[in-house]
Amino acid sequence: MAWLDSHLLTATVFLPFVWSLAGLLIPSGTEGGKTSLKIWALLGSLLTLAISVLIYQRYIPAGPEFQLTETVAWLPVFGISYSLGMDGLSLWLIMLTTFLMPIAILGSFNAVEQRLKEYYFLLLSLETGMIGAFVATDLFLFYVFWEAMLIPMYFLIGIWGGKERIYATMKFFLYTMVGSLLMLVAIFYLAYQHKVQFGTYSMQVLDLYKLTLGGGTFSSPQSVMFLAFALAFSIKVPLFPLHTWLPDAHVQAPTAGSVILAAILLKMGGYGFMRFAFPLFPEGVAYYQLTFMVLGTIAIVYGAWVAMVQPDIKKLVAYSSVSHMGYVILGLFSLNAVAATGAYYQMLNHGISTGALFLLVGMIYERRHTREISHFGGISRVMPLFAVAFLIITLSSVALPGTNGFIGEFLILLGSWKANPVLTAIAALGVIFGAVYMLWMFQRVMFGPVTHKENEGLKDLSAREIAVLVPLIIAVFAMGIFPNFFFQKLEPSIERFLARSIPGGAAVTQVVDPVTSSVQLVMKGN
Amino acid sequence: MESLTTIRPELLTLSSEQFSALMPYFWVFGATVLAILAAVMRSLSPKWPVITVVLTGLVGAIVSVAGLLGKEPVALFNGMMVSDNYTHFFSLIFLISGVVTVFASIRYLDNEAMQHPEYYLLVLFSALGMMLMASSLNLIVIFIALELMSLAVYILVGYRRTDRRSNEAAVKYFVLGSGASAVLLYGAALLYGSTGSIGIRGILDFVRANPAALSPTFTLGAWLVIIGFLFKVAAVPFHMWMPDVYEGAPTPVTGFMATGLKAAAFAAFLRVFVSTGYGAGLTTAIQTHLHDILWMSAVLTMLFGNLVALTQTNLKRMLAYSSIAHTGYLLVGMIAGPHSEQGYAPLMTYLVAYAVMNLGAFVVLSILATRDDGGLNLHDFSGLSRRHPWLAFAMAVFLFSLAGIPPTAGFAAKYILFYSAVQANEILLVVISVLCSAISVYYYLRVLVYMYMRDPVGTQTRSPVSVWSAIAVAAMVAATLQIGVMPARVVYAAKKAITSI
Amino acid sequence: MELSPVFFYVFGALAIACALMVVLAKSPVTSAFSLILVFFAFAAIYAMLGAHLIAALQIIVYAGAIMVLFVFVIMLLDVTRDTGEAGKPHPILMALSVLAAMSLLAVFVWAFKNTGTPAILGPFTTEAITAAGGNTQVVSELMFSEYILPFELTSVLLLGAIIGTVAIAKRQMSAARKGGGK
Amino acid sequence: MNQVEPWVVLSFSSIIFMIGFTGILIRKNILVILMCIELMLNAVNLTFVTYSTLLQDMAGQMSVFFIITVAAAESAVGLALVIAMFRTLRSVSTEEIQLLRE
Amino acid sequence: MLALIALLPLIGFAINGLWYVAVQAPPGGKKAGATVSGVIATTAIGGSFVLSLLVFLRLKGMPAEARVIEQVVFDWMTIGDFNLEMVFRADPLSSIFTLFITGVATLIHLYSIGYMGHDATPGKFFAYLNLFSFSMLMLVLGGSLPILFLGWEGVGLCSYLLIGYWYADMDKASAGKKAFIVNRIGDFGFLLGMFMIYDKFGTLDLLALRDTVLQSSSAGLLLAADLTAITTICILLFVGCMGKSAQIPLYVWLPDAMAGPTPVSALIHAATMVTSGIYLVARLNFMYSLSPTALTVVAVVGVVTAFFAATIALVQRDIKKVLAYSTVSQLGYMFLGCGVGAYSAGVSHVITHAFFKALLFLGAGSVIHGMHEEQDIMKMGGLKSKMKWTYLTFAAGWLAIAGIPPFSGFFSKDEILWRSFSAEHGSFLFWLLGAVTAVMTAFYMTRLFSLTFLGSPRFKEQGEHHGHSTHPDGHHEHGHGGAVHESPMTMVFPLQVLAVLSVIGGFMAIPHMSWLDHWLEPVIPVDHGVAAGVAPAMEWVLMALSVAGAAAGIFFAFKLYADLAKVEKLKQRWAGVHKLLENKWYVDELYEALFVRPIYTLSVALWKGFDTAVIDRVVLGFGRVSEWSGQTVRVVQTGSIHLYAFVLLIGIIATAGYLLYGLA
Repeated sequence: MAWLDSHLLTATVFLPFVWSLAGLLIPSGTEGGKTSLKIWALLGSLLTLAISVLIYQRYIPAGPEFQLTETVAWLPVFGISYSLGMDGLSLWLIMLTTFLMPIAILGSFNAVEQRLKEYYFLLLSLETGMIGAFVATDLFLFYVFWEAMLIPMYFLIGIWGGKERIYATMKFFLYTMVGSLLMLVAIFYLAYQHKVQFGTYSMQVLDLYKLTLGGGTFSSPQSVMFLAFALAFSIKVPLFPLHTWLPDAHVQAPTAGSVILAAILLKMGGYGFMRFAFPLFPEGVAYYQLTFMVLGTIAIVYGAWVAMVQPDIKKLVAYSSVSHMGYVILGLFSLNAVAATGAYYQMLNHGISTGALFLLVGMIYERRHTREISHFGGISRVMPLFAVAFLIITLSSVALPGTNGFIGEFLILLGSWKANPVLTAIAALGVIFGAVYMLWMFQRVMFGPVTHKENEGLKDLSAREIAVLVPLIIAVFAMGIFPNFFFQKLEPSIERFLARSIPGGAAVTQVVDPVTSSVQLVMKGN
Repeated sequence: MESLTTIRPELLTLSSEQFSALMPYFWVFGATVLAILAAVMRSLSPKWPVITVVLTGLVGAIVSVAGLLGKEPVALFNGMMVSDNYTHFFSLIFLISGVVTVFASIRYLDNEAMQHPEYYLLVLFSALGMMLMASSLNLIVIFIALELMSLAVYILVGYRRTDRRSNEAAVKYFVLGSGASAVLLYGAALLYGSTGSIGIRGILDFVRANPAALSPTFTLGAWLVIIGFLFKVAAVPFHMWMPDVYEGAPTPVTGFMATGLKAAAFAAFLRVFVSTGYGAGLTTAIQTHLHDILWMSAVLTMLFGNLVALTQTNLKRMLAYSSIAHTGYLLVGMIAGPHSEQGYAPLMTYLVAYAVMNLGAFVVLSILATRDDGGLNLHDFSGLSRRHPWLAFAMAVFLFSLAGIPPTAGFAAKYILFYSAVQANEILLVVISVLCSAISVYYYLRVLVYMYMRDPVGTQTRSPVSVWSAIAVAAMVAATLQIGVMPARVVYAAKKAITSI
Repeated sequence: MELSPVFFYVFGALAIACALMVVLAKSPVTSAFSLILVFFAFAAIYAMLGAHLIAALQIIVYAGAIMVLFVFVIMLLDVTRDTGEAGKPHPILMALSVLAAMSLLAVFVWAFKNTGTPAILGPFTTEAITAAGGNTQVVSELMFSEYILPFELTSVLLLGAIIGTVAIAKRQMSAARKGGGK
Repeated sequence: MNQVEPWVVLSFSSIIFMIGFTGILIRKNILVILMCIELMLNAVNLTFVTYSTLLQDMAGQMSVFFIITVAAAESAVGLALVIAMFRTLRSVSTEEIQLLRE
Repeated sequence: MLALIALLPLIGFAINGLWYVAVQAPPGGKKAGATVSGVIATTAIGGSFVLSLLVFLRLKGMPAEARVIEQVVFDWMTIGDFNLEMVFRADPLSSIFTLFITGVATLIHLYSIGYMGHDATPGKFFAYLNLFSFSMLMLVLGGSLPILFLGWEGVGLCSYLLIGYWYADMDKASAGKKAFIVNRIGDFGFLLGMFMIYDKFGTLDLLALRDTVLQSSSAGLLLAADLTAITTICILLFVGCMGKSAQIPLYVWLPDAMAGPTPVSALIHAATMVTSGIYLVARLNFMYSLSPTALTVVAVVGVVTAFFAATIALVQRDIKKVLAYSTVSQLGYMFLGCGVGAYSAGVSHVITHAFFKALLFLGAGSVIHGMHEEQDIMKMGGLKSKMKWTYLTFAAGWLAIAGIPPFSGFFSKDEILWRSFSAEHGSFLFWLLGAVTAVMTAFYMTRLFSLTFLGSPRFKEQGEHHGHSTHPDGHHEHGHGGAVHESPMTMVFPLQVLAVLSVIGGFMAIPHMSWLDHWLEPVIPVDHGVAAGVAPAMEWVLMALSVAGAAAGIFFAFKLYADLAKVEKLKQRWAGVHKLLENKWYVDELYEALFVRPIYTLSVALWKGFDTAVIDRVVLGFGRVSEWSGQTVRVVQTGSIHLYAFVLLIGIIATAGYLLYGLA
């Protein structure tokens, strides 16, 4: 068991890749070959899911910070090592990845008919990259996974994408790449600082947490490096005004690509903030707190507004991602437990809901080969089951209480109010506009008479599609009703995150202003 | 007055260590001689015997170099030459790139109807020249070795004799290269004049002994020598010849130049650089100024190479500009070397990675080149992944590596290089470098776009892939990935090599 | 330096004048002959500097072999009358070139002027050389002992150059060889 | 003063060197350019010899010996290339070799 | 048990929903089963009613001060100090709400069995109804604000779904969306209020909050800043109420909401959901009472809404629209009551209003059903004879809303009017506006009643009764089909029950001996304080005045609408005013112009003008600048060997010069 524990993460990370390598051997010429290729890929992702459940089970929140660790020297002279480990922050994102992967694969059974072998190979390699990034505790290793992830995505969009796929995929790749390069420089600088301060090079995140770096001014190391990290992560999130790659990438990507992109790749940004940018540069965070909160708020409202007027469903969902991820930023920069938990939860929610939305859009795209909202109307009558599923996911997206979306947004706003009521009030406008664009889109697609003849004969969901959607719908409600199930394994990690991210460290408990403290004293006296 | 002892018979004998240290050179030169014999024997059809001999020579040299690895340095010929790990490290690069070039050339020459034994001989000559450049400790020997290498390469560049572009490239290269050699030589003369020694060790001793006595001529001489090397590696502003020459040369030769020649120039450059005491005894003013110059040159090189590569549509020319850009990265390593913990090891690692990926890319280009080096425009690559899935995959690996994206050699090496530059506190330079390499991503990926994301244009036939090329490509892919995943061994080897100077 | 100023300046002036002729002459043949004169002038200066063997080699190799080759090629290609010279470069370009060369020259001259005579002197004084059998003897002895490596390398280089020259300048590859060794 | 100062000799050789370099810049006939390269090498040789005498050291002269040989080989190769070029282009002008650009 | 009250409808929802999804929705699925669905749903909510009754009785059996039953189902969210339990709590206020909600809802479910008998997807309809009941019960039983909010949004959702139930009609779908969005605007305020409460008081649990506020206020710990905060909180929460309870300026969705099936209008948009705003204010009375400003805001908004909506109701022709505006108006009353501190008066009006308004709506539904989807009262008339039960029960509702003693409406409305005048925060203006509204109420209800049931028929009856189409869209398509007929028993029975309740409901809150006040006392402190200078006798005077006003309104309406030609003439004379009222003061158009259009335009501008034109251009600009510089620089590579050598020379000069400069 001990052996298993110390290699569990490696196994999870590389299983999909190795599995997909083996899949390359399957002859894909015939129909039967194609089918077996699909099944093979699905099995691989399911197996990974199974292993990740083991991770869930092994992780003890009360235990040490990183668990299931594994460290192998990689480039010792530079302090670079292959070291994996996971905590609560990693756990749920890993689970999200492994949970969504089979769904994405199953969802693309009909969508992709060309170059199947490459397709599933890339999808599964992508999974390796993503899980790897979530469990890397060495900054360099993290960066390796972070960048390596781009390759499969680049091809997925570029080969199986829509008309403008090349523009989109180049934009996606370059945006992300450019953003992350400066982070790499900062990583190097950190390792160098570790040498200066402790005598050895190290890229271990736990070692780097211990660095003391100057902060507080624009040009102080913390501020500068925080900005370098934040640039990389903000692009990935994506934070206004660095979001313009997202609509293009989303619209052009094949369904599974959009799902993974929205559901997991964007989370890399948030995860990066939580794991690296914040704890490493608390004073940088403090210095830029307001800036980023403002940007997050703008993203919320801006994303919602722009989403509202999109003629293309996928683009609308893409902009809604901007809006939703704006909440994450707002929550993280509020620097308190409630908001941070909410932000993390919002990432999971967004993964589920937006992933599901893209799947749904993909399903209708397969039938109609269009995503223009104006080409639909009255679909609800033709495809009632589809309508039900779409409705549930829409509601999750507008954060209706009882669904997962609510928990995230509620906690974020509740927490951010403490940090900045004015911005919170503006951000809460997103609650209104979120409903506006989602429901308006829903109405135009689903309601009214069937205005296009082509839509008359659309088939309702098939059994496979139902199988794709049901887990997501269950997740929507499960997460909305039993968030504590998730919080339990998350709490210590969030606390540690905050303890490191607030300058001065210990001030994790909420700051209470003097006026209300007396009131609260009375309350506690009861 | 003491009498002069000019006759020293002991210099003409070789100890067994010295002999075995010279084995690689014997292998190569022996192969040359044998190949000449094989070529002139009319009864033999010249292709395979010559190739066999040439490959045997190269492989034999590789084997004997491998046998020498890790041994104590052996001084040869009155200290004019040394066989140390540094030599071996670079020899391996040259020899492997020689082998790969030969592999890539076989089918290529058939295609171009110029399957002559001379071609392989010239490859051997230039490989020999490269090896000597890395091992010599005397400026004159370096010069001769440089000329040996260059003369062979001049001919190789112009080898497609009936092709205008090839001719043009050869003449350009010759004129400018000779001019640069003259400059280098002038520098050697000045160094000699100001230190009284033409040997690198002698110069170093002089610098160490009289740090204050460094004269303008010394500085000027050292710099002119360095310019000679900067010309060969094509650092801005000494780069002008490179794109034209790369484009005009036969594709395998371009690959050979981009890797072997560049590595050789860096090998000698580094030796002289270290020897003339950058960081070892020059006055601070000179050091600062030298640093500034290299810094500017590195920045300009990266910018120029990458920006112009952006606008290229011919792959060969694009890779030429990208080669300039890579020189820029290497110069970053040059600048960082004296001040970072790993010294020049990252630079050498990068050279290895660069050699591997670039060779691979050029082998692929050699395979795809149609007659007269046509068919290397971007649109010729449309839909390559349909015609040649494996070739396209290999090319993708090389391009990702050139762009510095994990998990490839280019990534590992490039960022180790930048890492050490950060250690040397060259933050601004590193920032510029990474931004430049971001630019480079665009044009590398554009090739991928054509290969994978566009449909084939017109009727393009599958180019036949020879077994040899296939082996070469596969080996380079494997090496690219291997170094990308496990760079440590190369770094250690480089470290060992550089410390043996 | 035991260099007689008068001779030096005479030969120096001759060399410079002829060098300018090389560059400025309209006909390549004129250039070639001017170059030969430069070589002779150099040979004289070498001799005055005590490098007798070099002086001899200068005449034999340069003036004798290399220049003959040049003239031969000029004749072979029949470019005696300005065939390739399709016009002078733009005057401004020329001026710029000259200016650049002059500036670099200035840098050099500045460097030479500001460098003192080296403190370390070798053992090869004129007297020692004479004692050891003269310049030629010393050079030869050194050539085959201390400088055996460059010497041998030069031979390799020459071999390479021969092969290369043959490869590139052969009029036609024989048709029989075209197919290589199938 | 019946001796020439070393710097004068050195400057003299660098004048020749610069003349050679200028030749490369302004002459369009490649044969002449090759001659200019020879000029430059000669200038270097003179520098070597001058230093050799100055330093009372033979290394300079030895170098010149090798340089002369290399220069010969170089000229041979250069001329061969010019011949090859002339065969395809029927010209030895540098204006004809601007096909490869940008 | 508490949880079960809410859960029963949820179970009903699950069963019906699954049935819909599994059986009715799939292509070629069965399109029937209204009765089965209806019975399941009705049983579920009926069960809730019984349970509510039990809870009520149990509470009654407890000592007044201890009347709280609490049930923690599970921990909802726990993050450090922040702990939110899924807690249900029944106290007198919520139990009374639970009781009337489940009661009325049961009746309406029952009614729907008949009303929706021919619907294509009854499973869906009843699932929604049950889901609504569940949410509503969550709202009133929730022990903390977020749970209340869960119900709050849940009812909004169901309202959205049910208004847009006939989604094939785009207008109806739009109406649903409008309802949801306007409600969201309110929820925005609610959310902010909640955040502020948590920030100030560190808890969101209603009981803990009440204790904290009351104790700190009695201990004098609340400073001026805290009071300001409380005012802000109250106003923010009231924004939520404006949305949910359709007060100015967020009332606009309610009239449109009449697009939904009539039982829905009765249940959601009259009896229950729209009163949740009053519930919230009453629930948080301890906070509102601390803030006179907030109370004034509530009262002013309430009374203005009451008046304003009544003016619109005067001229509407759609039977449901009239009732809708009347609902808005009555809700205004309730807020007026709350706003002057008479929370229990507000609550009592909530209950009586639930009875009579549900009755009126169901009656209207019955009329519509009988008239085959005709909703224009100008095309009705003389239904008295054709629909006897509907007529009789409707009359009871009419009198109740008009405030004729001893019908239920009289007591609750009169109490509000009196308190609006006499209470500490009251004023004469409040009373005056309220009284005028009462007169108008009497007038337009009489108009409605008269035009619908009295006089002679203004419609053509055609031949035989046509069957309802089973086409899903068909519900409104078949127009005036067969003969006008009385509704089936399942529909009439609820009418009868509600009619009885409308008649006698008021007795639970007779002024000065109100059972309700007493019952609510643990939650809402009884305050019969009369402002200085108000004579107790005024109560009688004012009561008489308002009754007289109502009677006058009724009389005048009867008189006027006996002769429609006269009405026409009147319309001509007051054309401008009429048009203004008929178009609802152009408020929708105003909002469109003020908010919808500008935001839409702005969004398009941001998208095209900023996203694409600025950000993308900057981003692509980097690429373009690179490309451009590449193109510019590459020109250097002219291919001229001379230039190349020249650059080499320049390079040497520059570098060597700089290097030697270091020596000089």
